[in-house]
Amino acid sequence: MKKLLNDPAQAVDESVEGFGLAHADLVEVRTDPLFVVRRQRPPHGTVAVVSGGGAGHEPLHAGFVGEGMLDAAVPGAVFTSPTPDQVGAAFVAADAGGGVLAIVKNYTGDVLNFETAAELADAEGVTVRTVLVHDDVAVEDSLYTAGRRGVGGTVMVEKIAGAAAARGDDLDAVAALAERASAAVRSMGVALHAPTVPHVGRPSFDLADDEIEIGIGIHGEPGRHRIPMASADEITKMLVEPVADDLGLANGEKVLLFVNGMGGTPPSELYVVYRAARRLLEERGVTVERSLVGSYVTSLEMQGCSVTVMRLDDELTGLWDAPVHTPALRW
Amino acid sequence: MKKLLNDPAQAVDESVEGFGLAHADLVEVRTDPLFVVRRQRPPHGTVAVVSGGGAGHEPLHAGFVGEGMLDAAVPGAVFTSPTPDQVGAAFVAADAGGGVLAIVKNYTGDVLNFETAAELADAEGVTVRTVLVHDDVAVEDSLYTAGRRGVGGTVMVEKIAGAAAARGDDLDAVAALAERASAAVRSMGVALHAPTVPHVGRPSFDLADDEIEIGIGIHGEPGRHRIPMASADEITKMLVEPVADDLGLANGEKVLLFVNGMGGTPPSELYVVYRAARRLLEERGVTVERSLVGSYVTSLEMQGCSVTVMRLDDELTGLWDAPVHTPALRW
Amino acid sequence: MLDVAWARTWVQAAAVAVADAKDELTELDRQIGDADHGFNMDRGFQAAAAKVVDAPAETVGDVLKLVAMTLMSTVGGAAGPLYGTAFLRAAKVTTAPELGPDDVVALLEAALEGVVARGKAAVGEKTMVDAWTPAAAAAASARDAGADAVGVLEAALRAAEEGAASTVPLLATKGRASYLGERSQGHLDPGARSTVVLLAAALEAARA
Amino acid sequence: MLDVAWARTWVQAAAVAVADAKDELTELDRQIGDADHGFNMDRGFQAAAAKVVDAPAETVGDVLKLVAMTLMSTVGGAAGPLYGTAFLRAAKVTTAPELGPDDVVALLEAALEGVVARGKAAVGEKTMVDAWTPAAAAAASARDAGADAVGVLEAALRAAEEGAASTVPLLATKGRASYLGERSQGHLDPGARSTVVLLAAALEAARA
Ligand SMILES: Nc1ncnc2c1ncn2[C@@H]1O[C@H](COP(=O)(O)OP(=O)(O)O)[C@@H](O)[C@H]1O
Ligand SMILES: Nc1ncnc2c1ncn2[C@@H]1O[C@H](COP(=O)(O)OP(=O)(O)O)[C@@H](O)[C@H]1O
Ligand SMILES: [Mg+2]
Ligand SMILES: [Mg+2]
Ligand SMILES: [Mg+2]
Ligand SMILES: [Mg+2]
Repeated sequence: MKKLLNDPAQAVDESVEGFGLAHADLVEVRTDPLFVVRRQRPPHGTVAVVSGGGAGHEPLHAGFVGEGMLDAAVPGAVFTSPTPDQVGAAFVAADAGGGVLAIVKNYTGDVLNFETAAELADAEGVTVRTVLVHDDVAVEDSLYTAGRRGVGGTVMVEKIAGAAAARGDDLDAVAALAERASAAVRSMGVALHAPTVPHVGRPSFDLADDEIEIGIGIHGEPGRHRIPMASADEITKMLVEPVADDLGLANGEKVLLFVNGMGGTPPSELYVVYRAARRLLEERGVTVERSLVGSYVTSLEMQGCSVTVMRLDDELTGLWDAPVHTPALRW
Repeated sequence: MKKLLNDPAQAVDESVEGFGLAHADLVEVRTDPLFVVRRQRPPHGTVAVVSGGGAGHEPLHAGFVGEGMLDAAVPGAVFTSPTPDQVGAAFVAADAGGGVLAIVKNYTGDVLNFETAAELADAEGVTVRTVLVHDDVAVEDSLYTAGRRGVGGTVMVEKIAGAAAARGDDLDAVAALAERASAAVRSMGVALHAPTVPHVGRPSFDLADDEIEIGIGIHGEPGRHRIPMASADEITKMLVEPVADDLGLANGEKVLLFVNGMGGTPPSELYVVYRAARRLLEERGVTVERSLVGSYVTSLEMQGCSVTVMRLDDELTGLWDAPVHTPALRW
Repeated sequence: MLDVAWARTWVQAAAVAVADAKDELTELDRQIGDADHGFNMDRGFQAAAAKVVDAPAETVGDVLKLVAMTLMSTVGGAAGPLYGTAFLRAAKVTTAPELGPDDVVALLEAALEGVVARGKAAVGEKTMVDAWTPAAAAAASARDAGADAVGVLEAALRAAEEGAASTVPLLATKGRASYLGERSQGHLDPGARSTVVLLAAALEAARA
Repeated sequence: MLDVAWARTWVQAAAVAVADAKDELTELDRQIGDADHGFNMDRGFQAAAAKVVDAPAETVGDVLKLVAMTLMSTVGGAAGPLYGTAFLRAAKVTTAPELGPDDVVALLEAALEGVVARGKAAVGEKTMVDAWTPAAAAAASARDAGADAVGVLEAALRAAEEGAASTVPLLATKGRASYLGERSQGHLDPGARSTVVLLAAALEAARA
């Protein structure tokens, strides 16, 4: 394993410290416990939008702290959800008197730690509402799983919620819009090469030189099935079809298309996938109204990508288009 | 080799097509010959800023086409400079009556092809001035080399030139500022793992599991020397010191610090390097006034990074801060 | 004698045992999870051991509460709140100066309840519940059969080991392993294994 | 007979030979460059061969000019303008219906001048100049010694081969290999090698 790190046990702290130094105009890094909070506080009474999760998915979440998106983000250890004291402290620090909307990716660890944190914040008089992101169609949503994982669609839910909060919506309204975004978004991913967790030192799963893994998550969890290497067009089809089917996309609908890199995949390949995904959607009579292409929800240096599709309506489109000024997303 | 591609021979065309679809609000992709041009033409008389080079460095250069940066970009085959007819056509298309500033990374191929293209454009009445970027201190700048390569600093030169053109400077002035930026910027890079050129199918150079290569370029050229794997702090020192020494940075100076990912390195690691680089500069009494952290000048999926430092003065800082609206850089 | 000194020794022994098992737990989690369980547990128990060394504590419960709070704020992941709640609940029922057979049963039952309250898993879902449930049941049987406190712990450990082993063929329906569907079968659950490591440390401390 | 038919055959033979040498050239370039020389040359000569097949051409020069323009617009990299200029200059001196010994020498000298005019490299800098220079010199000597056109080509090829081989120990001071400093030593220059491939195809076409 070769990585640009010092002591693996310090990697998250050092990385977040560097992030704070590089983006000191937008964010403030607090330590003991560790979290990232907006430097420019929103007007009193504004709903604070807070998210977090294991490290290793950068720029998610800290890269989205700023105007029009997150008010605070809480990084855990690599692929390990943060602890309740961290999350609770972020809730309290971010609250501007309008309550907190917590956006939680649906993993047992995140759910349990955020749940406990909400209890801590409540004890300090801070109201917390939670919205789960569970957009990964690779996981069957049934009694037999912990439910679908939250993956790429998290960016959309955080952007929509942040825009709603920034325009002054109250906690119920922000939560309702976040829920609506969450319900409208689906994703599916593929890995060409697994990530290596620093303290583990070997890839999280083993793939042969001619194999790829379809339906992977973002924590180095193995996927649903393994197939021989295929062309970008074929692979994209395996990602887009289950997403479009699950959303039930019909002729004439409008969507946002997000092709996300997993950390070790260069932009050139993401645009090849984007081209293929766009063709597949257009063949269904679906119009791609908004696009995002880049590595926004990564899994360390995993090679691969995910395709996320969000069904758009005028309100969601407007909130997506609303100004955002964060280290990783800006318009 | 596993990549998200269809036919390797079509990879650049397909990727640029996808790029054009995803960013149709900002750019237009022309084919036969292939180049990318701004959709929104600048006012008549504005200097057009054009760059280009081999593909595989995305988002460089096409990702910087838009308001306040490049007017056109010309992608060649992977790691192969574009041909004079492509470049010449881009010059002619981009010209808005104010002449063209060509920003050329200093490689024999780019220099020769752009030179020929300038002759072609001249024959069509378009004036072309050329500024070379040669910021890579890993290469000795002597009679015994083709001169220093252009690497990460290209982003700075393109941004400065684009901002000067956008505010209405004439060709001489834009060229002079681009030269000034080019003279003020230095870079050095490291590879942990070499890139694989699609049609080659194996890594461009071979590194053992415990070796890294210092002083690499962005085309899979081997670097200057090979050393055992080291910590991020140690590696960063090997990049920052030659850059700072070559610039002759003195106590009290102000700089822009750019930590660039090579395509396969996740943001978390780049921020660890940024933190170390910033400390090293501060130990010299140098103030980091502006920062950029991300994968902007890549080498396919190479793992590693480069550190770029630009000496700032008020005018360069102002031009860096000027508005930019491109697919890859926006503020 | 299962008193406050035992509890302190338990925590130190657990820290050593978890450190020894770190790579094993991580490897189990690599196979059906995200390769962090060993690190999460190790981070938590090193912190707990450091805290417990010179923190004031009069009862077993005081020590377990300290462990609970430390795990909660250092472990993260699923295991953090699960073990944190388990130790918190166990702390509440271990306020006697010395634990008898009944108290050991109560400790294990409370821990199990804590895990189930937080994680909502039942037996057979391939989680640590598959180790805690038989452990608590076997402890009660041993107590009923007249075992002393250490004997009760012994019975619990043996049952936890069997319970952990029973997770191998199971299809996971809770936690991260559930994403794998049928591919989760054939692997030992990491949390069930760490439960065994913790109970073994408790017994070792009792015999020391 | 080195006439326009020969020139057409040369281009077809060169396309085949470059395709055969593609991996070899790329591997040479991988060692001291950026692993694209074989692909660049192959892309260019496939295009040139396709163009030349049915394009009108009356002289060798007409064919070489077509090749020059095609290489210029398809090869890219350093080799594109260098070979493009070489063929363009060679085209200007090959307007006779059939090339005699003098014309072959003129062709080679013009090509060399074109490469030097564009690339500004001298002998010993580990570039294609190290193959073209001895080729042109040997051609002139052979002509002076009374060789016929094919004999002149033969001499040029042999000298180019030796010139290419002579690049192995050299330290590169031009082109991409110069970035390597001393590590460029011990490798054959890819452009020198492709020069040999092209001259070999010319001779093969002359004998066909
Ligand atoms: N709902 C649940 N109820 C009980 N135990 C659970 C539950 N979900 C997960 N676990 C336990 O947690 C263990 C995983 O812990 P860990 O790897 O530290 O957390 P994460 O899964 O968040 O990475 C599993 O092996 C399992 O025993
Ligand atoms: N200045 C120069 N003069 C003559 N030949 C050169 C010069 N620079 C490079 N070359 C030749 O070009 C060859 C490399 O061509 P190619 O790989 O296609 O281009 P690039 O270096 O741009 O990738 C070298 O092997 C060398 O023979
Ligand atoms: Mg985890
Ligand atoms: Mg090249
Ligand atoms: Mg885990
Ligand atoms: Mg080359």
